[in-house]
Amino acid sequence: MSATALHPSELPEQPSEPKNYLNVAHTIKSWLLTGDHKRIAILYLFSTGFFFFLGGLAAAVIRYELTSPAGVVLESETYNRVFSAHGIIMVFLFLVVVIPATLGNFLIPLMVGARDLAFPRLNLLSWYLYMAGGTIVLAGMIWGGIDTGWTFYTPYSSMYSNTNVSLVIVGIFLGGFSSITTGINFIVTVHKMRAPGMTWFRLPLFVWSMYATSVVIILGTPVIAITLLLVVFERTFKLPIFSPELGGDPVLFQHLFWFYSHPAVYIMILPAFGVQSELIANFARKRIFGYHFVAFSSIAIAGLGFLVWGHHMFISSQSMYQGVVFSLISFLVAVPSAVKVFNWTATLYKGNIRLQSPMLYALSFIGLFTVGGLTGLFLGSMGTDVHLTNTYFIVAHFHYVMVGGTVTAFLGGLHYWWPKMTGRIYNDGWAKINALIVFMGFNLTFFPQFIAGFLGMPRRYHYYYLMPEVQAYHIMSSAGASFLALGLILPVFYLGASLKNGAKASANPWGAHGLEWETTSPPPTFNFVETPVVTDEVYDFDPVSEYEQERATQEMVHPGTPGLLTKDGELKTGDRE
Amino acid sequence: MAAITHTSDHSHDDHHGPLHHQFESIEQQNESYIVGMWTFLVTEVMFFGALFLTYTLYRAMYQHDFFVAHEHLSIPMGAFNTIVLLISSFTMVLAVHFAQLKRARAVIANLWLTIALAGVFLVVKYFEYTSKFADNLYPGPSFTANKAVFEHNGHVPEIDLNHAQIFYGLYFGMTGLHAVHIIVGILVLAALARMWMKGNRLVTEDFVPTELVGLYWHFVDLVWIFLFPLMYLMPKPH
Amino acid sequence: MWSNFPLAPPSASNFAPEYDFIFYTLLALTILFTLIVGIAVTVFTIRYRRGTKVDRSRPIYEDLRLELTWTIIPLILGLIMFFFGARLFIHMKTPPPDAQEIFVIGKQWMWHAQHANGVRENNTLHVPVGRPVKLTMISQDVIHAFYIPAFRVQYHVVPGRYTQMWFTATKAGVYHLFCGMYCGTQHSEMGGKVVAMDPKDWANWIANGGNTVPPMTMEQAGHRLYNRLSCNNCHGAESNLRAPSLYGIYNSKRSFANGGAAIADDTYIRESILRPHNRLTQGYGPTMPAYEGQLSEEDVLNLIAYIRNIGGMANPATPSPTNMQNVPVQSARTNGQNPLSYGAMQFDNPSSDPTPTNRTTNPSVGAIAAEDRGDR
Amino acid sequence: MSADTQSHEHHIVPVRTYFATLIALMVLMGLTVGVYFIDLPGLGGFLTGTVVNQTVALIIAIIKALLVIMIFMGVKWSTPLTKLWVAAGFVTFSLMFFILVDYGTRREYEPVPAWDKAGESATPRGFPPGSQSVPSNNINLRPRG
Repeated sequence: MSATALHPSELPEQPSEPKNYLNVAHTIKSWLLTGDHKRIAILYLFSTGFFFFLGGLAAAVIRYELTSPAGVVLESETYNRVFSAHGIIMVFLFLVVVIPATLGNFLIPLMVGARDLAFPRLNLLSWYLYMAGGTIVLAGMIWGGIDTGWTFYTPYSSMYSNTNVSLVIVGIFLGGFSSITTGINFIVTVHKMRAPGMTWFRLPLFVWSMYATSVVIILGTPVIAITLLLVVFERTFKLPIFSPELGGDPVLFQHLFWFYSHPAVYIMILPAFGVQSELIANFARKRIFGYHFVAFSSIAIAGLGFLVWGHHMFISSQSMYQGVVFSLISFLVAVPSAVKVFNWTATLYKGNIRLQSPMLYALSFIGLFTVGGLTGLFLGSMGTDVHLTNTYFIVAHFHYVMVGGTVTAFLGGLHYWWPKMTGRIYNDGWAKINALIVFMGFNLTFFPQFIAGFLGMPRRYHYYYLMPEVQAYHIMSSAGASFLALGLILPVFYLGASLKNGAKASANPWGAHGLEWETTSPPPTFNFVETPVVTDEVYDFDPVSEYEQERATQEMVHPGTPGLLTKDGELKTGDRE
Repeated sequence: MAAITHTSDHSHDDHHGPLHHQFESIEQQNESYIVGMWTFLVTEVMFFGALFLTYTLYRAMYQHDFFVAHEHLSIPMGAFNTIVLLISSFTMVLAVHFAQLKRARAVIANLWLTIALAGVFLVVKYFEYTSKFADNLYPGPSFTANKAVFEHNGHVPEIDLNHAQIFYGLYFGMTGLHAVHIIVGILVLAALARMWMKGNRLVTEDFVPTELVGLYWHFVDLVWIFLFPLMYLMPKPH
Repeated sequence: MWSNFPLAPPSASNFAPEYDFIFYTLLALTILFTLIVGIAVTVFTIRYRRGTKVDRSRPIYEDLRLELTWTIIPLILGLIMFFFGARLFIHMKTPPPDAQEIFVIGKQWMWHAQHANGVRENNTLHVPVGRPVKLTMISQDVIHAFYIPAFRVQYHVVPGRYTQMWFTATKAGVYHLFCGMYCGTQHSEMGGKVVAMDPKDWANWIANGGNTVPPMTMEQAGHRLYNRLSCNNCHGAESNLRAPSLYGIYNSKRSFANGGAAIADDTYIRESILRPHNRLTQGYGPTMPAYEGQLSEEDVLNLIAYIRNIGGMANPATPSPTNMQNVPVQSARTNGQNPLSYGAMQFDNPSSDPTPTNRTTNPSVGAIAAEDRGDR
Repeated sequence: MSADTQSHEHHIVPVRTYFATLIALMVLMGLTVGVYFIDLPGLGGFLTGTVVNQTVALIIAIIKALLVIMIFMGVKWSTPLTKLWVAAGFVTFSLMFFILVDYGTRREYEPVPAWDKAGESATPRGFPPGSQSVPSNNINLRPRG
């Protein structure tokens, strides 16, 4: 049980529950027609959770199928549909959406001190677009299926696949507009809705990273939308844009696709960086080290991210000269990510670290993202990429970044803001065990894939009887996947249980810093009773005096223990900057 | 620091007043709308951008075929449409101008003028499209069967019909997408004009909603400014 | 048990040493940085966890020198690695002018290679050791990728445009060949092996039209198949209880168990191989297995060519004529055991039979299933 | 109020300015059409007459676009933020044209000259045995002719 849960509320218990965004109305209509960013975030939480479950189901089937070199239950046609479903659902309906739409939607107005996002109805429209898109994608997968993988490479997707590519693409197209509307909303909110005193450099880093994400979303998403639409045209009207038989160029598709999809990688990971910065600062009880560097590295990543798409195409027959340029810029874009990792690590130094469950997720994020990011260098270096691309190495790499990064950060963020979102405290013991399960299960699942990839096991292979020597790694991976699945299902139960049995959360159960903790848990419909005025700096913690206070409390309980002494033997407080 | 207190006394579903509950002041709201509109237009730039890029690439690859194919387009019609759109932009900007001066009748007149010009544009486009469809110049299996339509000054030029098909695919794709934007614009303009005629406070009290529609309309004009020379006025390869 | 956990692919081309050098350098850097971060995180977390009595005074919040250090050091290391990686890649993209050229066609779902003198092979590639080989590749349908892990080379095979790649094999052996780019239903079966041969063997091989010995006549091929399928176990020189002798059967009159009779022409022999129970020879039971679906038409033609002359062979009783002795019996196809194993795979003598095997509906481990879908 | 709000006093532009802009746009459009009917001379190298012609037409289009953006859309009198967004949009738009560098710098192994249909002509059978080179490309940014 966490220490904070021991003193559940700083405020005296209200005789009747105050009005908050959850209990203000209970009808289904009040949810489906809401303009409240917090309710929309909850709607998104359920819908992305649903799609994550479906994508995870597909992953389970894949892992089961790969335990034997010659497959277990599926035919190749089905297997290809399953892995495509996994990729498409996870990328377009989960990873791109999850943190911006749930945590971002919920927190950005709270963090900048606004009553709502700038355009609440647009926000609701975005959820409906997402649901419509998701439904169409699922419909396409049920009627006809799709077997192109999430990359839709032409001419396979445009001329050869006999599956229902067009319908799925229409769904993704709608989902893209959902992202765009969310992005516009965030940008305007961050620019124009900040509370008095909330300067740019008092913004929490989560807001910075969401801003960078939104910029990438609005600049990148239209390109993929129109590109996929061209694929549909090619399928429907045989318009030869990408098919070489009639003069088109299949590599053009890859250029346009990765022009969006590489920045999309940053759409997936930048929000995770934001969550991570919040968790590290608030649980180390210390201002994030190099706040400005971390903030600007988000912007740098967003900008440079548009210049490296060609590193997905080193061996695709693009010009070698262009490849060299892309490789160089790829190494440059690695630096801001490294800066972030070092800054998080340095933040821990001389902190007053509370090892509660969100912090465990944050710490495992650092480890997993470091591995994921560094293995990216193998793929950004042109020579080594030749052998590793299209193999399980790349699968392991992006799962380390996407699952080890984004999903871990999402789980950490969900645990951290859960009391704010629901007003309830969950069982921290279970959550800590779960963080451990996720970390172990994840590594067991994906680390063996690095080795399988280096051995030359190509990705998207249903049968691998041509190289049975990698079977041991596949079996390890499948075993790890079952652990990981457990770690992803458990939170549903203990978080769900907290809704019924959990202690009521105070406004600031973690003792954290930030505007979202200044209002009640859960917040009222318009977030703040009065528009807050920001007068202090961001992450304004003082680990020394905090330690001192805790020490004093302890001394009252256990008198006689020595007080706070520094190395020099003197007492130092408030000694910062 | 003096706290600017603002008790949230707006009722939740009060969408009729000009100021929405999430904003502090009408200035903040207006600025938000304008930033939002520009952000949306940036999205639109990238949306058309991918098509312009595709066009540029194939144009560079198949210069000759594109040139021959483009000769089948009618320059007078394209030029006329350009003039129509430029004038509609002018009437739109006048509408915004009079909205700033709160001269409702002038605003309404200019909005309807803009709609009428957009209608003229679409009618001309309709005739252009039907003539191309009559010649089977839409992408599809029937396209490559009719080399004769490219007859020019009495002889059929040498042309790779597959490449001409790419040209017409892009022509219909880009002008079609543009026409969709025109149609959406007409609907928005009509709604705006109606609100002005009814004296809806949402638009009459402040010119910003009119300006937002204006920004959108100018963007549509902007796309056509590039489409016209690229599609209709291709220089002869020499 | 550690043989079940191989850690690195074999290194068998001129690129492999340089590649491995860069790879392991990057690996060392990865481990180094992971350790730095990991140890720092662990130490700080333990040391500064809540309630420990340590010096927390003078915390630092910004330090430009520190920030620049960990910006510039990774940047420099990155640029060095970029240089080596780009140099290797450019090397891989610049074939030497004297390279032996081989054409490769990818199609759903097989590789087709054609050597300069017209020798063709499917899902295999024979290359000489120690001599640069340049592959000029094109796809007939979708994008594929020609991937040889042991050589550390891979390149997309694109429709409508030639791509090229080159390498020099440095070690004789049999290595994996894969399609790296997802290309449709049987993507995972679009692979085979690369055989790196001693240059002399290779010259021999290519001169003999893709065989280690001069090519066989149809009759010889049929004889080999006859032995391999163990037809001679029953159909011997003399008719026996199990089966009639096939010696001199061609064009003879046969009477059947169901009362009919016919001349044993090509059609009848074909039917008797594929569906033997249709017209059983009088006096024999339905013991022979049906070969329908097991043999290609070419196999059947070869068998017929052999059976036509089966009486006239020099030594019919011992069906192992001298000119066949150094032809190793290719058994991979019939018993389902593929000799491919990890790394040092045993040298697999190429089959004289250029036709790929038929894909069985449920491929078992080791059965190379490839299908010529030329009718696409 | 947001922290970086600048007072957004809207400049009321006289109709005169708008009308002058319209006239300028019309003149420029006439100029574009006029240039179309003149074959401008080449400047040597890859700057053939075609490229010059097209460049002139595009420059005119860009001037027209700037007029619309600056005056009709009022960017000239708007906040720095709006200006930044306009710039960002067009910068990213031009980034995308970096794709063309690929096609401009590919020199070898370009589309097979006889490629018509997937199938027969895709096989390199048409090449003389042992041929070491493949006819070079005709896809690049150099205009034909």
